Amino acid sequence: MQPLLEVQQITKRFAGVTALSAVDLRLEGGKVTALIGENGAGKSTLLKIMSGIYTDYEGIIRYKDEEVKFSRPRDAQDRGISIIHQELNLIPYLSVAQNIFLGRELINSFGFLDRERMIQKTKVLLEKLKLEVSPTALISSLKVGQQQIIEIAKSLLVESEVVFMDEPTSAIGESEVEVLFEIIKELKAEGKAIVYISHKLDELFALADDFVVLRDGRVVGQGPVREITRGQLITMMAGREVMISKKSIKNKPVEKVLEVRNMTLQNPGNPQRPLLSHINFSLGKGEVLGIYGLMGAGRTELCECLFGLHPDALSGTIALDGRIREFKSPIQAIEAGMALVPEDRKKDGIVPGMSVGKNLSLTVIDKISKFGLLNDTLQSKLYDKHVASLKIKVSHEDQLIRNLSGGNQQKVILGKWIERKPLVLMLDEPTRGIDINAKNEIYELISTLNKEGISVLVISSEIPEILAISDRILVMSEGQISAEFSSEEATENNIMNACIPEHINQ
Amino acid sequence: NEKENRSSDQGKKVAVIVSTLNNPWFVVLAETAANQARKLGYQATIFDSQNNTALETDHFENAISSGYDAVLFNPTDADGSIANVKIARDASVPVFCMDREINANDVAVSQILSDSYAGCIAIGKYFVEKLNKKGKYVEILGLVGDNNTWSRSKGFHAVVDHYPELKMVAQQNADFDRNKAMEVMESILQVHPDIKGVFCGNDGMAMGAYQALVAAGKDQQVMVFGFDGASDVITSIQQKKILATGMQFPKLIAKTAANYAHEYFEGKRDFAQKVPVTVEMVNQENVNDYEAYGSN
Amino acid sequence: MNSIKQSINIAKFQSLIALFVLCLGLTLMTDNFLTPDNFWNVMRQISVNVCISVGMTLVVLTAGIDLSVGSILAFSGAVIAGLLKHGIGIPAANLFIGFTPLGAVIMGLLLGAALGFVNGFTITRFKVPPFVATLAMLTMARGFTMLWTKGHPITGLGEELKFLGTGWFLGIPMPVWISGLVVLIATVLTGKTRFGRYVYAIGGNENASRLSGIPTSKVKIWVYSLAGLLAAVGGILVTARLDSAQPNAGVSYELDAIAAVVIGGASLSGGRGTIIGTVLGAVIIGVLNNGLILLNVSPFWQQVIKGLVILLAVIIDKSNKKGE
Amino acid sequence: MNSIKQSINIAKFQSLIALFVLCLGLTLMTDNFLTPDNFWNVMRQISVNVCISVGMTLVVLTAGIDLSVGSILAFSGAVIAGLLKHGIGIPAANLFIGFTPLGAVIMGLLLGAALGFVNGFTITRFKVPPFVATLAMLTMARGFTMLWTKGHPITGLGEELKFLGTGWFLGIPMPVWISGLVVLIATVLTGKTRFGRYVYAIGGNENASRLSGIPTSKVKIWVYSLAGLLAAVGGILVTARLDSAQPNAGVSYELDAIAAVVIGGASLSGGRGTIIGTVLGAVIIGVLNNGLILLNVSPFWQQVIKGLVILLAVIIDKSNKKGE
Ligand SMILES: Nc1ncnc2c1ncn2[C@@H]1O[C@H](COP(=O)(O)OP(=O)(O)OP(=O)(O)O)[C@@H](O)[C@H]1O
Ligand SMILES: Nc1ncnc2c1ncn2[C@@H]1O[C@H](COP(=O)(O)OP(=O)(O)OP(=O)(O)O)[C@@H](O)[C@H]1O
Ligand SMILES: [Mg+2]
Ligand SMILES: [Mg+2]
Repeated sequence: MQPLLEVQQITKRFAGVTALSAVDLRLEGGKVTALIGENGAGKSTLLKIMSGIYTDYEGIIRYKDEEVKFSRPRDAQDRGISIIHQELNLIPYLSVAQNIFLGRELINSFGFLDRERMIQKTKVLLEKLKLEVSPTALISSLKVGQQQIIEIAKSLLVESEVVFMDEPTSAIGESEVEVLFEIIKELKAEGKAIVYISHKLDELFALADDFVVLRDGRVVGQGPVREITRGQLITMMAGREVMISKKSIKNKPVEKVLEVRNMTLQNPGNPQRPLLSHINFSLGKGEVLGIYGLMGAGRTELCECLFGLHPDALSGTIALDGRIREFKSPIQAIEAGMALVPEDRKKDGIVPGMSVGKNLSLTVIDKISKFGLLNDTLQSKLYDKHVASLKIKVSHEDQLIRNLSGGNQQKVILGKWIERKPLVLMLDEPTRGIDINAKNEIYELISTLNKEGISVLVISSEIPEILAISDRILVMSEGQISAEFSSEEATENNIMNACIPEHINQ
Repeated sequence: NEKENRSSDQGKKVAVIVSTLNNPWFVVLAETAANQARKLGYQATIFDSQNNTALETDHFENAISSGYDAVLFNPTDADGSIANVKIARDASVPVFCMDREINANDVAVSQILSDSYAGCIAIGKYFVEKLNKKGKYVEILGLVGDNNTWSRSKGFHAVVDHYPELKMVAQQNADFDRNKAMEVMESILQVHPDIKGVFCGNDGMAMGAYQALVAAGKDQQVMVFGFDGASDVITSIQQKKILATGMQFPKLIAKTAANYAHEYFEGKRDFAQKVPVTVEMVNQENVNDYEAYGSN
Repeated sequence: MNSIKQSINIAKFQSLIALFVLCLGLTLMTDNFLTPDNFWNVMRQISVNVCISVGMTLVVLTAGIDLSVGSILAFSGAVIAGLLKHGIGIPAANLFIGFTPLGAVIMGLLLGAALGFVNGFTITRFKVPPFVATLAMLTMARGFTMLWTKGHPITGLGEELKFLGTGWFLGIPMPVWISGLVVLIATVLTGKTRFGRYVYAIGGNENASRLSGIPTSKVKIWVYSLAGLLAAVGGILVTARLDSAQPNAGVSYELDAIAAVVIGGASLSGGRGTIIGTVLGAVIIGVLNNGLILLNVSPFWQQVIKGLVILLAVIIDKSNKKGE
Repeated sequence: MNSIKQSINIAKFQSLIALFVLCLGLTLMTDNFLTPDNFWNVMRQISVNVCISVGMTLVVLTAGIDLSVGSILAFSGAVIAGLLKHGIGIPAANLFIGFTPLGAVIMGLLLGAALGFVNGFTITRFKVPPFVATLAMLTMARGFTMLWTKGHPITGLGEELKFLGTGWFLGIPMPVWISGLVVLIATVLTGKTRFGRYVYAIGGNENASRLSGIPTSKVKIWVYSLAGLLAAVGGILVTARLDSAQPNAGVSYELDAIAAVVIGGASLSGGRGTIIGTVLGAVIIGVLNNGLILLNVSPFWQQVIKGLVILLAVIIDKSNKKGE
């Protein structure tokens, strides 16, 4: 069959790295192609080239039998190539409808914006995506997951023949994922070519027709999905065999490190519906407590409260190591032994313009100081230690962290907390957008920390992940804890059941 | 008319609109005018135009609409300010110009002027005499967009330019600022260590230039001339540091203006269009006859 | 959309309350504040700042800043006056071009837009931060003004031009008509057109805007050109009111304009703010200037009070927005 | 660390080339540029800007800006002069406090730091954008200066203070010692201490910094206080050099300082820049000012040229950084 879009011998270099070398790819109409590979394999780069964002590359792009060279994103869009970016690209102070129609606003006969029609169309789109937000709500008032659905809506607005989806599901819950899959199937039926990037391999098997595996910027394998197994894919991606480690059952801890009683967080915008209400739980020494829930269940707020980020709207008690604590700021929480790896890496995790070495030492400046002055040797030592133990892929200490792939950035963030030896380490979606190899390394790391006696609170939206790493699982729904399971009791089914709000079941 | 009635039964209000308060000379002018008006039994308010003719317009409009009965006015610009005085004239509010002229007749009731141009001619003559008609010299200008800067410069050059052996080796601006004048002078001295005189557009700059000369050990060699009659410079002339300045009499001007306003309220109308207040040159011989900003 | 309207309402609300309190106080404390005369006074006085601030609002909405408006105002005004008075003569070619008032005004507007264009071009093409690019323009345009005028005002520009500054039409002063028209057009432009939407989007997230296919550089160049054009409109008003172009006109006007924008509730980090808010900001500043004089406050205290008011206005605005 | 070194090198490199070209040109075009006398001249003249710019660098590194430095300079200078000359007298209590030069200088420094503290407090506590908070301070501190001096310079401050401005020590002028010391301390502070690291981190990503346990508000308050303190140091130098505190000292010095910071390669969006780069920026500006006077360039053209140089410096800097 004739390919709709074809690239030949694409090579792309960034200062210092070759992100892609001589990549070939053929996309056919009516097929979903899964693009997989480890973090930094070059997946996003490839899509950005095909959609006109990077214009300085070597190689040829052929679209509908015609050689094309896009000079800006708009060119590709106009030709029918749309992309959902890995990062959210929304304007915070514009509304949902304004964002969805951004760059392709509807105009009435006077040349003015046609507000009514845009809102109407937005409503239809949102219904299709089963997202219950008002078209006039500001994007900044939406949660990350909801925003990601808006991104999807944005790309569905235009009639396009090729749709690229760069990890569209990294921030959304299972039910939303199902809606998305329905939509992808529709698009496929309409004869469109779809490229789908995800680190969740299960999704790929459920969805994709073909696969292409990238490793270090090269295509290392491709073919129909039905002819390959999960294990083979993983081996291809990593260049070696990787096993998902299963959580071994261990003894119940006796000592309680963290105890939360009756924690309630008021919603400043809506006092009737608190963001968290009457949260009670405890965390044992050396325990991994998983928290699962649908998007917007309040898991992020829970961590933030424990980290001193909402001191004004919070009630209830937090006892750390047997002492009742009130954290007025992250500093107090950190000094008491808390640590948080935040959900939004780019916004809250890294200082992008700083080197890896400096990012690593940000929480432990005193440890690299001598006589009150920072000491280069100590910092290098710290860097060497973490790069080795966390297997961070980085070329040198002074490399800026923003040039690292997501997984490696995440390891740096982990490293800066591990060095402080916290009592409780909170991980909010620690493996979002991270490849399976790096994921495993992070799982291993969690269990090592565990053995060292650090207690871990981990939020995840992936049930297999929760099952794989947790000793105990809490399920949250609408700001409350709706269930608790030990790792033996927990199954995908009972977890899913617990996280659906009751009034929906009725 | 209505205005007369309203103002006769209560104390009259006098507006003092002054080009800038960023220079002590004008502060003296404004405060003396306001104080004299108060002494005569009127309310007085100072308005600072911040060297901005458009802001001056605002002040005129505000003063008129809030019922001021006379304006003691120190214009920002000889031409630009005409329109502003006309606003007052059209509202039958008398305006008395102080120090600076406006280039229009019969718009202001009277202009009590200190003639910078003539004053600088006098300084120019003295300059020529003291430098013995030859040698290199430097001129330091005030703000280049200010018309006082130019009337002073022109007056000076009207004399000095007739002597071909007097050579102006540098002409730079220092914005009427003492610090800037010092820095400019420091740099000029690098190129022209052999100058014999400096003419500065005001006394603040003269002090700055003098300080640069002291630092370079050239204060004996180079003669400094200023303009204004500010207290620092009068003292410096007494101490034989600075050679001469043009004494304008801000206090005299201000008081005259206030007195005229008083007479106007009393009914007098036949004021002289222009009342020149001579700029007197203060030098080391006659300095003991003067005090800062002239006598009272 | 509603949300934009809402935020307009909130911004309006904020500034309106502040304005109301201010006006009430002044009415009680003085005899002359609430008179038709004084009303038109204030309106006429703010008209220059309104024009400049509207341009500044556009710039600020894109997360930029324009420090050069005061200098552009002066240069445009000087060029209009110069052309009107002296025309352009090229003695070598024995050529002389005279200008009608309309012709001179158009040239001045074009000049303003062109200088703004240079700002926008430097900013987008060479990625120079707006603060720096317009700071350089502030210095350069002032230098050009001095060169053009040789430091002397250009005076006596004829009745036609003067009418624009001092005339009345249907009981409303001309400067108020002009600034009102500017406000009207800008309100429609920002609220009702694609261009306006793009301006907000770029200020909200420039990268995302580019990825959505918005020609960000083009829009920004337009925005700076408009700011330059509006500075030139300010230049016309100032020159026409005085019947004279002053070489040092407009010094530090950029600060008043930024103050108006900020008091009007716009965010200097872009994406948030409205024309109507800015106008209210300018009115507050104007009423304050007027009121301090009516109250006979010493010029030195005036500065202290103005600083405080700017600060308070922004603090109140911030604290009310927290609850959103 | 290395990366700091590297970025110093790059910034240095950039500005050094520019500086070198400038100096070479001036050496060729004038006889007097390359003399020890003129060297100390330039160094002494830039010392005030160096002090202010160092403070500005800290502020800019945190992604802030400080427009109030010129006014703080004037106010501190005036207070030092006033205390020295007149002391504080409270007639009602029949109390009089005299000040030694040291005492007066300390009070001036404290005042500068306190005004800076107010800036920092407004910015962190009320979330007022730095531009607005310091704009308000610019106006207010100028007003206070006028109130304190009543608009008149305070002159004749004695030999001790004068020595700070005009004296020499070991063959180097005192202002150069003082600004050199400021530079040295600031270089160590930014490059070698926890505080400095925090400053860079906050400018690079304030959210991430707070979540890493950095006391962001405290650091920022310190930064603005230091900027105020350094403005007061500038105030001492200006006052001491003139033996007189001028009420209008320091007007628009903030623009020179920002220009130095930006020419020195710092980014106004925070997180990038070095003290040493800023010093080079200040030297470039100083050499340019000096050179234009040595060449007796007309004051009108000087402004145009300065604007162009700022622009070119930043454009070259930008285009070289692209490759990074
Ligand atoms: N702007 C950039 N500058 C320098 N290097 C870059 C840049 N963008 C990407 N890279 C590098 O190019 C390589 C490919 O990155 P890319 O983002 O395409 O990976 P990816 O496969 O999408 O990874 P992930 O799964 O983490 O999204 C990586 O080594 C990355 O560090
Ligand atoms: N600033 C806010 N204003 C109003 N409602 C909010 C705000 N922030 C969060 N919410 C609401 O609070 C609830 C909890 O959100 P939260 O982000 O904690 O969920 P989560 O379980 O962490 O979700 P995710 O898996 O997406 O991280 C949601 O209903 C959300 O819509
Ligand atoms: Mg990617
Ligand atoms: Mg969350």
